[in-house]
Amino acid sequence: MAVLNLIEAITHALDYEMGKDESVVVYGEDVGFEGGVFRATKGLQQKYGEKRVFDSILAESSIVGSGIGMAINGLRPVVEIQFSGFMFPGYNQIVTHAARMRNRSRGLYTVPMVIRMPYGGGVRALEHHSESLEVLFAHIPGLKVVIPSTPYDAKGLLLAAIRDPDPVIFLEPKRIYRAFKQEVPEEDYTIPIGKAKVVKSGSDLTVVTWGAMVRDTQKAIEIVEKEGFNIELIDLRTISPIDQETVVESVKKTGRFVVVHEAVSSYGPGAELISIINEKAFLHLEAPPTRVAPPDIIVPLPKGEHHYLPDVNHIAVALRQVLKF
Amino acid sequence: MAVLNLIEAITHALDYEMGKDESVVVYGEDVGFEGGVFRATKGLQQKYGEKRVFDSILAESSIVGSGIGMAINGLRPVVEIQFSGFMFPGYNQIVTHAARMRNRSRGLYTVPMVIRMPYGGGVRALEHHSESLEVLFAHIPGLKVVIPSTPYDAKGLLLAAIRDPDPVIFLEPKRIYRAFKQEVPEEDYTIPIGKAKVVKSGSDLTVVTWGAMVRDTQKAIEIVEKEGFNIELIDLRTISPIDQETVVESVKKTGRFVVVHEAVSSYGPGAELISIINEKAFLHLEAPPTRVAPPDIIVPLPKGEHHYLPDVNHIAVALRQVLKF
Amino acid sequence: MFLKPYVPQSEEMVQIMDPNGNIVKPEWMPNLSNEEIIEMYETMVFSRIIDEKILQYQRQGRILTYAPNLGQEAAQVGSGFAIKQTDWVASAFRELGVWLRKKAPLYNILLYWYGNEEGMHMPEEVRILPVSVPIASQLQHATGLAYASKYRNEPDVTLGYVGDGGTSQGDFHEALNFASVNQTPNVFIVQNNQFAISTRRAVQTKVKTIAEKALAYGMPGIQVDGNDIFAMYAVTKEAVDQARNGGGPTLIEAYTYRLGAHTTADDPTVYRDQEEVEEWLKKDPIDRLKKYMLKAGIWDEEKEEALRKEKSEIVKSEFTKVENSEPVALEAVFDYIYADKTSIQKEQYYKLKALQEEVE
Amino acid sequence: MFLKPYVPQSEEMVQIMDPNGNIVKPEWMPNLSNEEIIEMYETMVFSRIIDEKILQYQRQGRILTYAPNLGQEAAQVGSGFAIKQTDWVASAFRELGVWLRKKAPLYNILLYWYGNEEGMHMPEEVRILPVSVPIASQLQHATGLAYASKYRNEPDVTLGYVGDGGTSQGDFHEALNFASVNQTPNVFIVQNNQFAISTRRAVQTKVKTIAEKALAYGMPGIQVDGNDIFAMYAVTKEAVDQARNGGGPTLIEAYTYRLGAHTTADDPTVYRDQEEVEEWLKKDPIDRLKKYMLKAGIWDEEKEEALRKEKSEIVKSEFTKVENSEPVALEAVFDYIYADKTSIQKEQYYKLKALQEEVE
Ligand SMILES: Cc1ncc(C[n+]2csc(CCOP(=O)(O)OP(=O)(O)O)c2C)c(N)n1
Ligand SMILES: Cc1ncc(C[n+]2csc(CCOP(=O)(O)OP(=O)(O)O)c2C)c(N)n1
Ligand SMILES: [Mg+2]
Ligand SMILES: [Mg+2]
Repeated sequence: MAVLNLIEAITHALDYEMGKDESVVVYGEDVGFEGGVFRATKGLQQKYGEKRVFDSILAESSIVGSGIGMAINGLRPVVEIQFSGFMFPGYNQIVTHAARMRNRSRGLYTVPMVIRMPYGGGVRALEHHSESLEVLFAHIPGLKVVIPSTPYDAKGLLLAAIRDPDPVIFLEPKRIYRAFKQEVPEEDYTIPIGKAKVVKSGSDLTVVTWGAMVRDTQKAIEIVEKEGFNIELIDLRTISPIDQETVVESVKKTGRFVVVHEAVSSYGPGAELISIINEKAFLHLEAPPTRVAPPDIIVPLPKGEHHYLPDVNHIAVALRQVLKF
Repeated sequence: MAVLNLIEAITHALDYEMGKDESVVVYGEDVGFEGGVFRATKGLQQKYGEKRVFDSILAESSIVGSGIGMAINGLRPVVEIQFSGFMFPGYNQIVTHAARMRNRSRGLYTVPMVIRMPYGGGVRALEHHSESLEVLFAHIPGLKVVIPSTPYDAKGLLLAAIRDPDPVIFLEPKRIYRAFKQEVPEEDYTIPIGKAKVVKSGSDLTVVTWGAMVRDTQKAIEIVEKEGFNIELIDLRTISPIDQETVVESVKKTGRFVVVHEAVSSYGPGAELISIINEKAFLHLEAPPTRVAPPDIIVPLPKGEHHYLPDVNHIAVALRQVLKF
Repeated sequence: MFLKPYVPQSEEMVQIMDPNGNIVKPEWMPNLSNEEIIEMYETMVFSRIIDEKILQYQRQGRILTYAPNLGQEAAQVGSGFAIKQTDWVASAFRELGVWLRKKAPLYNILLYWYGNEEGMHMPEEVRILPVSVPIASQLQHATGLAYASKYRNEPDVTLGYVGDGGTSQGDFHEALNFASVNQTPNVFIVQNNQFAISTRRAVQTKVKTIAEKALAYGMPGIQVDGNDIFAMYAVTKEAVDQARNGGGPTLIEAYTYRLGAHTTADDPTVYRDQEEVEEWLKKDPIDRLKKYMLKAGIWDEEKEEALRKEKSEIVKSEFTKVENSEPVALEAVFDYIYADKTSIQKEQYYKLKALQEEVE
Repeated sequence: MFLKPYVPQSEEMVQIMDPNGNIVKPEWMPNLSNEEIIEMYETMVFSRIIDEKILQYQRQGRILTYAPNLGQEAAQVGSGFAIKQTDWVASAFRELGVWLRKKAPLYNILLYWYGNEEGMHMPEEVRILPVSVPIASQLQHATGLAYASKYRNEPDVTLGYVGDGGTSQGDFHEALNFASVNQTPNVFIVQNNQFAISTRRAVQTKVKTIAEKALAYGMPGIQVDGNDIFAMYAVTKEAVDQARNGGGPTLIEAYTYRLGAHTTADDPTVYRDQEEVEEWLKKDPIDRLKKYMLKAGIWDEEKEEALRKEKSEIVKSEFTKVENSEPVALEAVFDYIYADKTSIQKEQYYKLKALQEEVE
């Protein structure tokens, strides 16, 4: 049992699976010799050689597109997009090919590939380093979208993603890459894709979130619970396909719902959850399902970024509002 | 006053504005000599010359990216993406630049540009010719997204889009390009971007839709109204920014809500409307807000496409369900 | 022979057989048996007949959009014969001759264009990726396929096809660059048929030959008379052998002409004169090989008639099968989005099923 | 002079002044007054001092990520001096010398890197597009800017800058192709500083020179000693003049070296040896011009000291202003998404405002 932070858990999972499965190859910009700008692939080229771990050309469409070809021809590519904001040149390959090859060939060719991307804000970065783009993947049939929130989950979900028969977009909340450590078993274990986790059960309100927002939301819940409430927290873990059962069950119990996310509000991921709850738990609702999300603006550069991300206080205010409705 | 179908109204609007404003240039694949695969730009090169109307290279990133440069340097480019399913290579330019230049330069540089795209299904086409991708634009702050449903609106909205100071994604429902004709004034008129249209007022249920689905929904409403109901139909016309006032007002009156669209259901455009209604009209709701939308599948090739698009009967069934809830 | 030293800028197009079926470069004539030449010819004729038949069905409203290959048969069949059955192909949508060469069942091909994805579920040994509509995107897959072959030390080569219009896309650039940097066993074939829908080749790029573009990647680039099946075969064979032996990728420009419409939705008379088409009809790749075979005494009109009759019958009977194929079931459009349907998809499926049954 | 006849494959890099400040090709020496040469030098030194100061502030935690230009000053300032104030520039994020040449206020530049978009609101006459982070994407804008100039028969030329890594992106390919096909008044400058973060130039492409890539677009391509400011100036000037006179675009490879880290978030010792850096330090572009100027008797250590002092003071005082600048108001992050705030944005704004006020 090692005590690892989130990024170390990812390195460990990659290492583990490469050791086990020769068909796993890892590449992306600066991923080889240097081990990636966040060091997620540190040491892997030295251990597994340049054929299995390499620096790609600086071209995201090539990174994704070549990965599709490799996956069809028997490999299990795990590619890195340096920041999710740089996935756009590769988006054509992701949407029109990775997501569709199985359907287009009626199961003859499949794309068991993982596309890793650090995502999200709060690290005071340059432009395009802070986007939360989960909807752009979750709206596309054929893609799975996974977001871990702890080192333990990161390993289990990444192993599940690599072994998944379909393409998985693996979004890593870089704000918490090194935020805390956790015991991560050295052994093989997976966390099923498509299953949410009830972090904490409660009876008065259901809160759903994922990624780095899990911790902020936990803190907000702690504050609000001191005021006499009992709140259920669900870490969605998989953005698509949604574990609607877990969420709907919870709302049927609590009657109240808040979703917290880092993506902009309009046409954002929270809207889908609210719609599911309307469809499945309408008669149980005692207050309007509510989203806590950034406004419809472009993630500002560092000096303005605090206006963007909801903070603990902001979340707490929203929880109270819904609880007292 | 001319009697035109939707595609003719678009040609007419382009012609009108080119005649009026020398800074308008029109280009895209096959847009010049041939006048576009749908003939939206027919005759324009002959009339305005190759400098103002031309065949682009076969490269959507170049089409959008060069348009951004032109718009910054004083032109008003109206570019065509041959089918919306081929916008993906240009998506990087749309999201990271067209949508952001104003903010990035704090108003110094702006991108008054229109990106026209035929979109939607029901024309029994090859793959990638039938997508409905409005969410991929509507979720991006900085973009406006407009969809006309009639020839009259097409002209008024396109003129408004060309004159808009910000980039407008202009999605044309190609299924109804030639479906019907309408009187379209030769004169100058615009339809404001951001305003929905109450097609028909009613008291029992609010139905919101747009594009080609307006006609199908109208038919479904006619059927259901014969059963003794009175239904309000709103043509959203602008997907972003949403005219929330008109929609919320209506739901406050009717207490019931259905949204009909061609995009796949999960994380689709309907979810945003449902969330707004929850936030703004929760206490007025008498039935769960409901969406009528294709399932989470890839638009099938022609022989399977009827499984995808909701038809009149499908819409009618949903309306009845909500009315009788 | 062709590839070293290559001077793509020299504008010397490789031609072995002239439009009259005469061998003008005997020293380059590939070593092909009469049987092989006849097989090539038969494949080209088969392709032509399929095109003609489908166009006929299309006029009858029995099939929807189709992209004919008329005039490009030698570019496709010639290059297709240079690879093995085990080699991979990543193509766009106008490579029928390659599909035939790779033993793709005609039934599948027709079923696809009929509008049913099931057609692209080819037998595994065909090894051609499904039709790829987003222009040039398939070349990226070609590089990955080849990388995987090289990774496992397998001898397979991957051919990537693209059109002249496709060379303008960023994906063309990135794929050739990847292949060159990683020395993957790839051969890229540009079918320069002079048009991207209505847009002429000269609008796409200012270079004199598309083959020159290879210079930007430090790989051999070579322009070939795409209507000369011997030249197409010989050059592709050398490039494929080189790739198979670790020599890296090659770019081949097949200089040809699209005799028909872009697709059945297109009317080429809007943007080109019949005279131009007539000029190219004189260079027809099938006529050309036929002239050669007649002169060589390995073909006659009787055989020709028999061949055409046989192939026509096959197309007819396969198309009848396609027309009688099962309609696309609701299950089919749900079953291949993921390996397993999601919980939401299951609900959507049952709801639609109930709706459909209600109507029936 | 340089561009015709161009043979980018010849591997002859254009050099006018050697690392010792000697003019090795007097016949190519551009016609520059002493004042102009001194101005070029001052601009390079200013750039260097800005970099050094910001790196110092960064270590003190007073500024966040920054991309220094160390070693690339001649490539930037030399090319920048070849254009007029009215010409356009579309650059990435490592072109400080060009910004300075185009009279971008230092305050704005520092404010931007301090983390405030307001910095990119330059005076209108600067005519440089804001910092563009998505690699190579800005070259597409360069083509559109130039198209618009040509459209209105205005004489302006647009310079597009990109790195060696950026040449791998599809956008590089498409932009050069657009410019060539449309003969827009563009000059593309690749600052080949040998690295894309940790990735070496050889990983990006197999060609010997990046200049060769021009062959794929039928435009002149030329490799220049990017640490020789006279060569950079002379070649860019010829290309700019040609573009201005309707002669179409040119690709220039500035062969140089990134002496510092990729950005302040990067540690180059992980992927390269100090020896390599030492070798390049000997070719430092600023030292080189200084040697020339000392020999020419137009410069001395006194002037040098005065210059450095003056520029340091400017950076210090401008940075103080930046540190004392107004915090980013909530309004500011809403006000420039659209010309007018949407109704939803207005609600979001008031809600956030109330929240923030509550906390205060
Ligand atoms: C990314 C993308 N953009 C546009 C289209 C629409 N389109 C289909 S075929 C075609 C022209 C292709 O020309 P070329 O590459 O020369 O191939 P050819 O049709 O001549 O075989 C275009 C523009 C597409 N399929 N994909
Ligand atoms: C599309 C995109 N992908 C990845 C990145 C991350 N990134 C920032 S700089 C850089 C390397 C750029 O190298 P080069 O073009 O040589 O420019 P240099 O940094 O050397 O000036 C990378 C990969 C990015 N900014 N944009
Ligand atoms: Mg073509
Ligand atoms: Mg570089």
